[in-house]
Amino acid sequence: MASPQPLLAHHFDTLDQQRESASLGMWVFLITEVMFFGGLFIAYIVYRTRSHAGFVAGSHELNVMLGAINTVVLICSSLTMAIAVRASQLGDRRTLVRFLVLTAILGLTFLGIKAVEYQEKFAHHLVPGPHFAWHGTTPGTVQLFFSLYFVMTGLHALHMIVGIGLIAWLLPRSMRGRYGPDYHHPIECFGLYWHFVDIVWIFLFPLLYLLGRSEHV
Amino acid sequence: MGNWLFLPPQGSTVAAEVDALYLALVAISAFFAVLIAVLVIFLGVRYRRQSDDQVGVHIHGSTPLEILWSAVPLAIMLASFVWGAMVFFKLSRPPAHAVEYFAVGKQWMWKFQHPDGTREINILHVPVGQAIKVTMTSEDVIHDLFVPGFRVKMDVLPGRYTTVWFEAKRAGKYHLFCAEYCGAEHSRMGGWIIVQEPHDYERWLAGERGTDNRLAGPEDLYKRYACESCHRFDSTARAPQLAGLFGREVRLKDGQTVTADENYILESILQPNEKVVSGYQPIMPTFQGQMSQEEAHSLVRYIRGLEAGK
Amino acid sequence: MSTTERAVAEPPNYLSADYGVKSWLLTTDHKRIAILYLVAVTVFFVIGGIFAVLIRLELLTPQGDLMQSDTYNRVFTMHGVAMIFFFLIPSIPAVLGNFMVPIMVGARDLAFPKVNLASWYVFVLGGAFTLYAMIAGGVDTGWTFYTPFSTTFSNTHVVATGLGVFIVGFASIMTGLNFIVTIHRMRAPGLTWFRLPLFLWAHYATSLVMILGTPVIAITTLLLAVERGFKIGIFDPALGGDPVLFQHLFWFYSHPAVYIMVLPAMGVISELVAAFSRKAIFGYKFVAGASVAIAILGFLVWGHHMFVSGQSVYAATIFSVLSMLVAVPSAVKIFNWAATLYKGSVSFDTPMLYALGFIGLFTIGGLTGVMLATLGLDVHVHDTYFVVAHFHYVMVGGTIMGYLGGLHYWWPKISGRMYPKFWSKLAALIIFVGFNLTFFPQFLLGYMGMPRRYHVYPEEWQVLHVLSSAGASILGVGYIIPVFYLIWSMRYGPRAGDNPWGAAGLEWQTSSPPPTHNFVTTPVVTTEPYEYKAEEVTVG
Amino acid sequence: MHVSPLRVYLLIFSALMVLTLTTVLVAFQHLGPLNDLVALGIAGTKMTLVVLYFMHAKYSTRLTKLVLASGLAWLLILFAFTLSDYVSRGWLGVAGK
Repeated sequence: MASPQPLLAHHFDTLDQQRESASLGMWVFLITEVMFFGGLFIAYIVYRTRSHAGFVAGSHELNVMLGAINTVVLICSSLTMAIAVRASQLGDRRTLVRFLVLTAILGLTFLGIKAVEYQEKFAHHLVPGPHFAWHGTTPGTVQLFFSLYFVMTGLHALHMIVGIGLIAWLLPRSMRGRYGPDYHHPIECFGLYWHFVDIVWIFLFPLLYLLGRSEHV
Repeated sequence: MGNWLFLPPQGSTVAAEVDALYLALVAISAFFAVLIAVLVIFLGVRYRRQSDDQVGVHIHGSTPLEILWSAVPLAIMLASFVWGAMVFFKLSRPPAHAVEYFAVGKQWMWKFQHPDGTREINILHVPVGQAIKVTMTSEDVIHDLFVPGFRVKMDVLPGRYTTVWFEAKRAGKYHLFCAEYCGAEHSRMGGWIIVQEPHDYERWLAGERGTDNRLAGPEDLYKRYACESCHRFDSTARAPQLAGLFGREVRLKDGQTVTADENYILESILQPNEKVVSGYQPIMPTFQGQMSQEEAHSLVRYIRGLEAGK
Repeated sequence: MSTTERAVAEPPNYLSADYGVKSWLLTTDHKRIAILYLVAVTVFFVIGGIFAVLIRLELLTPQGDLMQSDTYNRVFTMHGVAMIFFFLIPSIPAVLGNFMVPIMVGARDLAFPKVNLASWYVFVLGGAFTLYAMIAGGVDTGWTFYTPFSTTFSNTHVVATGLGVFIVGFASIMTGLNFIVTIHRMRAPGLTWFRLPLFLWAHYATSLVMILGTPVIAITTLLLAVERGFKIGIFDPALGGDPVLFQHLFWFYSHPAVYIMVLPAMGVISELVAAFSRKAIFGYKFVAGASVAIAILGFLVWGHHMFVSGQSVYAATIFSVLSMLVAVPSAVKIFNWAATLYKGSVSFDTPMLYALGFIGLFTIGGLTGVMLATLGLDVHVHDTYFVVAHFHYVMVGGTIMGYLGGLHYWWPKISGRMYPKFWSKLAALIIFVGFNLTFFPQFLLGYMGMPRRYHVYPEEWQVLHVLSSAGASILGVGYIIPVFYLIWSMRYGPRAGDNPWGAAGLEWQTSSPPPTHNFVTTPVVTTEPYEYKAEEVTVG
Repeated sequence: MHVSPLRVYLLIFSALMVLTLTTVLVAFQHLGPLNDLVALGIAGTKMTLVVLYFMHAKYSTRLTKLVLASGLAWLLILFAFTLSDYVSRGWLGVAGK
């Protein structure tokens, strides 16, 4: 099914050049994302070393079970995404569509669980700002912990939402069979992005939920 | 305008050394700048184009030359680094016998406090020939105590102590500026350091003693804020022993160990439950906002002075 | 070929290929996007320039006569923000880089043309945020936005400006990404890495810094906006936050950013010195390597902005010694440019005047930078006018001289027209004189203790301030003259041939102005860059 | 372009699951400072698996590997130099130096 649009853009000479350029461009973009989240991670590490007590107390408020489930959900979505990319490489339209949808569903599940967690924090007055209430010791640094918690997980969730939006953009094209062995780099690049967002959570989960879990408050 | 070298007055013992470093680097920089300028102008004129289609000789380069003008600048710069680092550590470490004054930066004024409690705003009288260490903190934004005449400068941070020291070498009035942008009246947040002969300073201090703008003594503060109700000096105390605390390693409840320096003691007064000592409960109330910076610092100096086993 | 045959055979060039607003606002042609950027950055240069004039007028008198303190604080902040984020960082890469990189690489366009157009719209959007903040009342935090003043104590439009800087950062990332992929994947046949013109090496190094540094300023301005918007304390000391952490995150980007500003100018100077000496650059590989070395080492030195900020003395010592290291590649470049003149065929055309001006002024800027990196000296001169003079020597004496030199060098290629020799050389001279009169006195003021961002100062310094303000008016005149004769040249300037300077380089082997796809047939590169042979030189 | 067999993906997937389970269980054991190292070590291993096999870094060009490595290297530069300040504060024994 030849798609109306030519596969090769006018300024490229070969399909390989086009795909390699797209792939290199995506990896370089992911480096900017690594440095973007890197700024947050160094803030978290620095503050954790300075205010150990507050951060341990704050992290004990988080629900490890929901965090672990979310990690599993995201790793599953990485699997389904990898299978989707493989399908696009082989031009297997049905599998590509099915596993893109599966990835989106898993992404939505993750966001659902995240919403539950946020609602819990809201109920316990743990959202930083005027309504923040903490009766234990070190209210200052506990609020700092939750500020970083919300910025880091919020930014991650935003990247998930953008990812699901991109799946919605890729889905109709996949259904029309646009992607095959010659032209599939949009799916491949989106796969790189999705795996990156999963990797960010792979680090967020231990940093926020697990560190200091064995210490009693 | 100072002498023809546009140097500010050399008011402190360190000023001459900083100026020597400055003038040495100015000389080296001037040499290289003139060298490059002369080189470029001479070569440009000497090899100016003779005819429209004239082309330059094809020269690739020369590795020895490259090594030369990498190694020589690096050597010079490392030398200036070493000399600069020596001056820097001298500027950073106050001598042991330095007398401690206290300064508070507050949006757009400087509040000074002499060792005996006398207080001044925007003006600081100091005796000549005496090493003076100023411990500083801010009540709002970042400020910076800058005395060009003494070649010293240090940021003043909210929630933390920072230190600057100098030893005035010549009596006189020296400009005081705030060197970290701090808002509307940043340009006017300054004043004078007035350096006097020791006997004039003592006479000025005595004159000031009559007025009531003296801070209550540290012992009164220790009682007024009921520190002694928990930090008693006998063994039944429900709070850590303060005598001999300064400089000691302290084991915290979460296993970390910290050295009890001035910032640790200040933090333990203002936000006590940040670093709870192991074996104790986080029951100490916070004094953030209840006591002024001057009172907090007076208590910190008092605790620092408590000998072990008092 | 006589002109008539040429007119018939020549395909329509990128300017005449299409007309109308849509052809400009929806173009994906890197050359047209370069022109769009030229207009946008010039607008912000004028804005930043107006604020500069206000600052110099205010400082004529020791008392704050012309304006209130908080007005002055907004004026110097907006001068900084407009100049740095909206002129110095984008000017050479987005205008000259966008136009020349694909041509020098021998490609038809950048790797991602749509991303390139998107970067212009993102730049304009970021500019709109910042302009809104300026019009609605300005921001008074200084271009450094230090906390806790910017988060808690300032009641000006900090969030709007912060978001403006956040957004314009992405334009920088997009341009950097485009250049890296284009230089890696779209080189013409035979164009190996060591046959690349040094302009491309410089832009490759700059793109590395754009990609690795800009995201950190993005997260920093985002945290600033979040802390200020939701009233939560991330850098608030009362809650256990640390204002010095903000400075670490800010300078992690903002020092490499000065290399984003100066490296492209160095690339331009390498081209100018080679072209106007008609000689290969001396030590090509060392100059190319120096660009990449600056980009990498530039990330290890940011702490030299914080020697007196409460940072530990040991960290300061590490940053100081590494700052000495980062100065070596710059020295290598200066010496190589000077050595290139030896046995060359040097012609003092206007671009060459800017190049020689750059070499002289950047040397002074670089050397005073080494002085500032010397620990013992920085304690006294930190946050004084010595620093102001240093970075203006590097930014105005360096980057802007490089930008004007590049603009005058490639103007015939961009517009197909030549500008008047006399007026352009006069303007270059006026700029050089006005610049030195403006900023050299500030070194002296700085060492005497004149603090940065002060508009009330002791009377004894007024003479130097008056000299500086006088210099600024000359510099202002110098900058206005090119605007006239360049615009004039677009209609009335004599037609410039394909190679008016008789220079080597792929851009001079296509027509002026070039066709939409840059080359009639994709060029094949067989020689070293800057290969000048007597018989091959074709002038006009 | 490298197409991995499904078997590889399922193998890596199960490894990631095991590592996730491990890191959660280990977090509740009293290992003192070792806890943090183990948690970050496991996270690093999981990242490496995802990057190499799911993102095909293992089969990609040397340039892609270089880009990936430089990203991690710059992250370490940001971490190392910033922490060098916080770790060495107070060593001089003078407040604020």
